[in-house]
Amino acid sequence: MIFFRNPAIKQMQEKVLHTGIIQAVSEDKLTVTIVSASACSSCHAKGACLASDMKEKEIDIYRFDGKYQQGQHVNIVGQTSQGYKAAFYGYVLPFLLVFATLLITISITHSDGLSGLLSLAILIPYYAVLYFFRNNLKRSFEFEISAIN
Amino acid sequence: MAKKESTFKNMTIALFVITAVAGLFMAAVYSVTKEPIAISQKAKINDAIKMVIPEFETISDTLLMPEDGKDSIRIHRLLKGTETSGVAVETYTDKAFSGRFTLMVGFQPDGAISNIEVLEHKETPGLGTKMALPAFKDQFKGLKIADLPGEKLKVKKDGGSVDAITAATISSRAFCDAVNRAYATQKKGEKQ
Amino acid sequence: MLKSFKIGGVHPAENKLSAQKAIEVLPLPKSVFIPVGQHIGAPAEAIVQKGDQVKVGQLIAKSSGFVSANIHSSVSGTVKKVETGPDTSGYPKKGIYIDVEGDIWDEKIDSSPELNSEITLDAIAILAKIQDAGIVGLGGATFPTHVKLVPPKGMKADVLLINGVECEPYLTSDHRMMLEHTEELIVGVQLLMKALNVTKAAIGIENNKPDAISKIIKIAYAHSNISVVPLKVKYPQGGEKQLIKAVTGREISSGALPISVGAVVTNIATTFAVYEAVQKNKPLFERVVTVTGKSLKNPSNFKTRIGTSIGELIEAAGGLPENCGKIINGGPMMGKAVTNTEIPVTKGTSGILMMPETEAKRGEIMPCIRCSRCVSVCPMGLEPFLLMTVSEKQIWERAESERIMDCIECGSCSYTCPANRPLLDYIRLGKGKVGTIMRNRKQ
Amino acid sequence: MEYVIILISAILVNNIVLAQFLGICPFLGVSTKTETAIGMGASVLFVMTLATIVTYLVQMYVLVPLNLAFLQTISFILIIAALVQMLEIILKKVSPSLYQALGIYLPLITTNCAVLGVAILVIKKNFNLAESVVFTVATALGFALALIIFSGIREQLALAEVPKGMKGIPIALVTAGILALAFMGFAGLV
Amino acid sequence: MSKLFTISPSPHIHSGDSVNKIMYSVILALAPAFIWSIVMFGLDSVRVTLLAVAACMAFEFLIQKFILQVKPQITDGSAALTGVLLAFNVPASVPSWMLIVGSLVAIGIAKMPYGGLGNNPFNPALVGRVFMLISFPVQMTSWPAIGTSGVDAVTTATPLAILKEGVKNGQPVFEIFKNLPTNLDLFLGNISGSLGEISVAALLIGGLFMLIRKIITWHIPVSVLISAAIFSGIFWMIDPARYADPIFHLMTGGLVLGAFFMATDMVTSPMNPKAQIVFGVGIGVLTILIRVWGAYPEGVSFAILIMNALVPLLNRFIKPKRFGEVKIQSNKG
Amino acid sequence: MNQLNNFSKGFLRENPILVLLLGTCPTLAVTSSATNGLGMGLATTFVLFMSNIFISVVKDFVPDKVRIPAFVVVIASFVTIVDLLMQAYTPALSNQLGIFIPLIVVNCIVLGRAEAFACKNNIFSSFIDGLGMGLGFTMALVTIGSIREMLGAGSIFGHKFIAEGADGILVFILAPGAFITLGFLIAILKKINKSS
Amino acid sequence: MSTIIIYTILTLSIIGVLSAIILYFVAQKFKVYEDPRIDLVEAALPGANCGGCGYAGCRAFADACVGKGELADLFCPVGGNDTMSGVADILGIEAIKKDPRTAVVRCNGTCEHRPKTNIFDGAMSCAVAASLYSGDTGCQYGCLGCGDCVTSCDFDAIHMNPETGLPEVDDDKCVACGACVKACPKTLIELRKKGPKDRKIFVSCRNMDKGAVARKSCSVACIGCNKCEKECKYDAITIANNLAYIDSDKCKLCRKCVPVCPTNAIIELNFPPRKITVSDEATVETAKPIVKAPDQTTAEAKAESSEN
Ligand SMILES: Cc1cc2nc3c(=O)[nH]c(=O)nc-3n(C[C@H](O)[C@H](O)[C@H](O)COP(=O)(O)O)c2cc1C
Ligand SMILES: Cc1cc2nc3c(=O)[nH]c(=O)nc-3n(C[C@H](O)[C@H](O)[C@H](O)COP(=O)(O)O)c2cc1C
Ligand SMILES: Cc1cc2nc3c(=O)[nH]c(=O)nc-3n(C[C@H](O)[C@H](O)[C@H](O)COP(=O)(O)O)c2cc1C
Ligand SMILES: Cc1cc2nc3c(=O)[nH]c(=O)nc-3n(C[C@H](O)[C@H](O)[C@H](O)CO)c2cc1C
Ligand code: SF4
Ligand code: SF4
Ligand code: SF4
Ligand code: SF4
Ligand code: FES
Repeated sequence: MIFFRNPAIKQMQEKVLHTGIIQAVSEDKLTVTIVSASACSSCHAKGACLASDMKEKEIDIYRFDGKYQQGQHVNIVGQTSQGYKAAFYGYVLPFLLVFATLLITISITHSDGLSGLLSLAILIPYYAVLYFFRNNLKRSFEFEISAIN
Repeated sequence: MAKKESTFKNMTIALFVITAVAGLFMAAVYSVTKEPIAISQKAKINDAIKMVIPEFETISDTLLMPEDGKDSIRIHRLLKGTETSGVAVETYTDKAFSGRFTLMVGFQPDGAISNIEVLEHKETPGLGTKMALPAFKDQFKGLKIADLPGEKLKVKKDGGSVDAITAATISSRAFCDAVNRAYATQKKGEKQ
Repeated sequence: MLKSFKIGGVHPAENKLSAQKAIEVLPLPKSVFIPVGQHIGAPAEAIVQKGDQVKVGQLIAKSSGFVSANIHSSVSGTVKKVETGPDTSGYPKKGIYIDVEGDIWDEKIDSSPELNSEITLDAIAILAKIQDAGIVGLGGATFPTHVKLVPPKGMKADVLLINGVECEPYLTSDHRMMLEHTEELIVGVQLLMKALNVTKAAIGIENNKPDAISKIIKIAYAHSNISVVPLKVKYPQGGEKQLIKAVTGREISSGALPISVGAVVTNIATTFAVYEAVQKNKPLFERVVTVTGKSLKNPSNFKTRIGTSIGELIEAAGGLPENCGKIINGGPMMGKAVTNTEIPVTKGTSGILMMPETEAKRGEIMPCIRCSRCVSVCPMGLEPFLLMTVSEKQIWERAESERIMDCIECGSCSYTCPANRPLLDYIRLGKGKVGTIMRNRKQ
Repeated sequence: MEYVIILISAILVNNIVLAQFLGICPFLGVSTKTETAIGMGASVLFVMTLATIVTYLVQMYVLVPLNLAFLQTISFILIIAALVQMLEIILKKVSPSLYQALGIYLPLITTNCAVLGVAILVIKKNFNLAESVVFTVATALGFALALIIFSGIREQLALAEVPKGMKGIPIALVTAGILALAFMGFAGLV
Repeated sequence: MSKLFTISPSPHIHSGDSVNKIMYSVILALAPAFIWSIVMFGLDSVRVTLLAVAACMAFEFLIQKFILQVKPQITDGSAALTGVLLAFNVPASVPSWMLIVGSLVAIGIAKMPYGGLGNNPFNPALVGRVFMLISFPVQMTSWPAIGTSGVDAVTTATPLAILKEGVKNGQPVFEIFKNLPTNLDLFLGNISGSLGEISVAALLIGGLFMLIRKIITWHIPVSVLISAAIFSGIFWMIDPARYADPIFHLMTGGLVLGAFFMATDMVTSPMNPKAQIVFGVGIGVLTILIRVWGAYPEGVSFAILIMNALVPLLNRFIKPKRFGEVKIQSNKG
Repeated sequence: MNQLNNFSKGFLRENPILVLLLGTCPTLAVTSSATNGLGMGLATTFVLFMSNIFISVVKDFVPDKVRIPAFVVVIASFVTIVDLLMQAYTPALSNQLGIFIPLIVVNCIVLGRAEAFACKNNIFSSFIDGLGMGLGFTMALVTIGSIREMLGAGSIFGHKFIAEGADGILVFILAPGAFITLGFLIAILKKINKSS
Repeated sequence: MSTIIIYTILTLSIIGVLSAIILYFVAQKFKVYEDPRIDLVEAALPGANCGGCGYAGCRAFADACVGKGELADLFCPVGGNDTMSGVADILGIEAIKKDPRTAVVRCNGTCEHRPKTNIFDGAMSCAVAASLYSGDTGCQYGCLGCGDCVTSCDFDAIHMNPETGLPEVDDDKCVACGACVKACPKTLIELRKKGPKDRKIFVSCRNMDKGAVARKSCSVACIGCNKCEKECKYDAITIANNLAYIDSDKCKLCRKCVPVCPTNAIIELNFPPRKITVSDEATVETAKPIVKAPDQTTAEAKAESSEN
């Protein structure tokens, strides 16, 4: 992983922008809805295609300087490194758990059915742990917000 | 008909009905096609057998482990009435240019090769694929491996009699290897 | 191994044609045009009017802001008009026209040739003199020197570097200055050290000027705190960041000023001007200009009054060569091409270079073959080909994240590119745009 | 050793995109930014693995015993679709912030033909569960590899002087073709 | 104002280097190998080389003129160079029409659709070559025996093909080596193979010429050769009966041609030394991997193409050292 | 006129493969010969056609919110039916097309048409639309298949037109040829569509 | 047989209903309601994605059209009124008609009218040239001729005329997206009302120098002499900074101002040739060709006569 230690990378596109609309404003947080689109949404035929799912997601923003109102269009700015972290906790880590469990249980039980179920079941404790640490996670995924013009 | 409202009940019913109807359709088609599919799947093997041993009425199958090789080999003994009309052996080789290829080798009751059919392979188009052409495989017709030195087919390069395909000696050699394996295994089977 | 900066650099043919020509004094012109904006920062405000009589060294335009500098008359005579006149940029620029009548100097100026090595003033007084004399960096950037000598709050200089590198091909004015005014320079260095309150000074000189090096070493011998550092002949050894790296080993980080590593750099000619201003009370109204070019009859170094048109310099050096295709104000790597010979010599004019027609035109532009030569010669470790592309395609965020603002516009990349790509042209454009964007963002 | 062969085969020799032609849409669609390609690779890895395990179990313990193997297509597609959606719900409940972060950085994962294709392929190949999963993982890694390599090339092409007619999808396809040509060099590695 | 001066932004001087000079120098550097190929394969080598050059230049001209409708730029020498290198990568006996197809692929698929010189991510000559190899395997793997030419030339196998075949056949390496040329023959090029790859000596002369003229830097060729040597050396030390020694690997096949002339193609290689070394190591390792384990006896072309594909990522993640990146502790009082 | 337009739009203007770029995977995978292209095209047309009709029949009966799952079930059923029929009666073709038959389920055209057209229009229009789109798809597959087969194998629909024993330019029937052919075809069509 | 059918229906229904319920809940929770009219509007737009409307692309514009519910400040310059009325139909609201516009280049400093004072040899880019210096002629306001406007045009509507060295707009292709206006560092390009039959009258000059200076550098410079302003009955002409400007919304295309200009700086486009009337001698002399660059000899004659 020598690549990723290069400071030049951080210097490069370290920010990601995503546009959204402010849904609700409260004292300590803003709720912004963003539209998350699927991989195919870049395709120009999405009108004809259903795989191009779009979902509305609500993002909570804790770091902001006053003066935002409901309905305003805003940019949500996140660090690239947070993106990798999210992908890691969201996909890579649970994958490794499932994969490891499967290989271990298969070599012990030799039963496909049992080990299959067990490896799926390992996700339950994983998500439980995630749930337990959800406040820690919240701190590591903080986004900034900036108004669009 | 007016558009149904999206109440939970409506939805469940609609889905249930649709899946049921779909299931009904599919099950119907499945029942109709079940026979033909089975037949056509069988036909695939039978066709291959027919290519190598044209005349037979019944088949009796055995699975045998070859002396050298990872997987077992299926041997179809073919009977016409009570008479043996030949043996068709589904053989393979791992010495091919890329991956494994499988052959169906037919032996006449006297041990001569009647014909060979290539079943599956991953050889390079234009090179290894030429082994399926008559120009190459017809040279095996009528050969009795038992008469060959060491009871083995070999390409000319290795001192044998088989003309290799131009620029595809490896495939040719592997082809011989598969046939040799078929012969050895079915001989072993006869003894049992 | 000679000291040098480490990344990149090129070595164009040196062509120092006038290196052996002693500095001559250019005859007084008939009239001069002295622009009021000869420095980085706000132009000065003219304080004379049509018809006013002025003397040599008299203040004629006053500094108009924090980053600005005084302008003094370089001749004596009558102010003809205060109007726009020719400029290197082609756009008319405001300035003061003066018809020359005699050569009457302001009384305060000590015009005797004797060396005055006695330093009597304290730092504040020295700075004041420098400011009054309208001294700006003569190494090219024309940044007002008194501003540079006062470090921002919280920073402190600990070493003074004198830039005697003169790495531009053709130019020899600093070289001659070092040979002919060595003693004065050393006094100038001491003055600057005092003004900055530093105890160390180093004079960096490229190794292709051995005579200057040995002469300065001889004289600086008496001063243990002034060292002379011969440097490898490599362009842009004279770039501020490169010089600091070569002499002190310190590397200025992206976007920072030299003072962030405790260094202040001034040019040889600036140092000499400081000497004259402080010890002789002489404002900056003349400078040494190299007039050179391969087909020029008589490449020379002239002591020239500011405001003289470059045409007169060229005449004095033997006239405009037949085959001249391009006239450059400055050196061939960083100088500006000029459209005509009417433009005046300003404080920043270190040389006038005439290129023959055969060399005036650039080669045919080819597609970038990604040979990476521009990358390997860039002294800032940038990727010029990429910077050019993103500037051309106007992807300013990418230009910023690829550090376009770090480019020192040395031109090494364009010089080397085998495909003749106008790398620096576009990078400069990009720098302008990105700079504006960054400034807007700050507000 | 078997597993190593499956791995090499599915990543290099029979790369899912370049040799098997599955998942071309996301391959062409999400490959314009390297970071997104990396993230997308990770999500496909997880989703494919889960989908394979679930469909494998359904096939072996429901469809086959009931003699309903012909319902493979319809049940797999429904199961996979539901699975992906369920993951979202769970994640949203369990860790809203993580869920939000994924929403910002990554496109949604959808049931593309690669996920369904792999689920069907492992059944076709008569793999046992361990082999199926190893195969799926390798396939997903192959997908990620192709996607990431490709995103790099396309980032570069975005700055190149591609002729108007070839811009976009055509040049991407030609590039994929040459990449497939290069990957043919791995033939016989297994 | 009689005289009009030229105005341009600085700098006003130029090193004098040009794309044409670079390209023609590389062609010149290939001359020793070309002469050697004439010695070995006779006029066939002239036919193949001239035809490939002519075809590449013609296709480039036609595409630029009629399809892209831009000013044709064929005199820059890059198409000619692609032609020469394509020719150097095929057997001398290859039929002319196949060579024309190969040239069309090199120029019409691998180069011009990307916008021509400087924009193509893959090495055009190698795309052409690999395309031909896969499309016409018979003709592309029958090498005329030394000294024969014409239609009924006797074909032989290259040392690598003999090795591969022997290993597949289960023979131990030292057994196979009895049929192989000596190291001296390999070095001089007294073997069969593709047109330009046979003589290591001739290629080294050209490579040195390019290094001295600073057309290429040492990073890529050296890292390719050293990594290939080390990687094959590891195999050889594990089991000398199954794997050939590193010297053999270095001197056979297209490794030297690839390392000096094809991997160094600036358009398709990384832009800074660190990345170039990673690139070179990748090529060396992949080459040996394909030679030892893959189906193909030779893997240089594939290895280079695969690494070409990684170049944008290398460029992106491995940046040159920037001035001011490492913070030297500052003396802020 | 309108129906004619419904029918013909799938051929060039809104060709699902060459213009809308839908269903790229089967397009690349099954077009190594014209015959395979035709087979796949017809199978897809059948599914498209049947599901379009079926959906336009049931559209009013299905509540909006379960529309998509319901459509998926319908489409998957028709796919299964086609699959079974092909296995039974054209086993060789079914073998050639392999898993791409079940994958018709995820082909965007089918669901896309259901969602964008059939669930809004009457039976007859849906019938025409399904047929047109399907035939456009088939046409494109056959075109690509023919080009690849002609270049790669020197034959068309299995009829060899070069000397027996001679080969074409093999790459074209292999994976790289699929990508390259489609790439150039799309570029050409873009040009034609633009200039007309 | 019947067991198969029963199992099929059972299994399928269970799987189907279960997954469908999951899908349903998710859909209900997350699904974005996208107004289907957005798609329709997008389809009605030209799809040029040029940004001429001020939005990021056609889709964004469609979004805005549907979102705002009125079309007051929304206009697609490419599609023009036809497209906008189409959009209005879809949304069931009133379209707002705008006068179509096209771009004009307000400089007539051809090689003949404006002698070169130096040769530019930098990167072929007006932006680069403009940031370097004033230009290769005496006029610091005039066209640099490197064609940034040409490259900026997505519609192939603006081209360099190799003879004059000036860009020319093809009225039929120009959609008034404004890209060239933004691209020109000298702000020479203006979007002007298209006028009946594309007829336009405008001052083709941006020189703000005093008359004499302007005249020296360019023979067709506007010298700010006020003659046209006096001539115009509709108050369409204003003079500021030594430069006349004709407001295209006020101009009635009467062509009266054209002949009075002593330097031929006012250009008329796409008018039929003037009838030669004896009464108006000036007109005879300045009978202007329909093409933009006025006849060389005429211009020179004019210039001479006014100098005397
Ligand atoms: C692209 C390519 C594909 C090849 N495919 C095969 C093949 O399918 N079968 C085979 O025996 N040899 C194949 N070979 C050739 C072998 O590597 C080896 O050169 C050949 O078997 C040498 O045997 P010969 O003595 O028949 O020329 C191929 C070679 C290349 C370059
Ligand atoms: C590429 C480059 C080359 C330079 N070369 C020289 C040089 O040779 N001599 C010099 O005195 N200044 C040179 N400078 C200017 C110095 O960086 C620096 O501005 C100057 O020495 C500061 O002194 P001043 O303020 O007295 O001019 C160069 C600048 C750059 C960007
Ligand atoms: C780790 C990671 C880093 C990313 N970095 C960037 C980035 O620097 N800039 C960016 O535009 N997108 C970046 N993305 C991708 C965007 O988040 C992704 O393209 C977005 O969700 C899709 O929105 P779009 O439709 O606007 O492209 C990154 C994704 C990941 C997983
Ligand atoms: C050192 C060097 C090596 C080159 N090697 C190749 C090559 O292997 N194949 C090729 O087609 N062109 C080669 N070229 C020529 C040129 O860079 C190539 O045609 C471009 O890739 C076309 O854009 C080479 C050029 C240089 C300077
Ligand atoms: S001009 Fe800028 S980019 Fe070019 S070499 Fe110099 S510092 Fe680097
Ligand atoms: S030196 Fe020129 S050709 Fe080489 S990489 Fe830089 S810009 Fe490209
Ligand atoms: S009109 Fe403006 S952009 Fe166009 S060529 Fe002239 S100066 Fe350049
Ligand atoms: S004076 Fe007017 S017409 Fe002449 S060049 Fe300048 S702007 Fe153009
Ligand atoms: S058809 Fe779209 S991913 Fe396969």
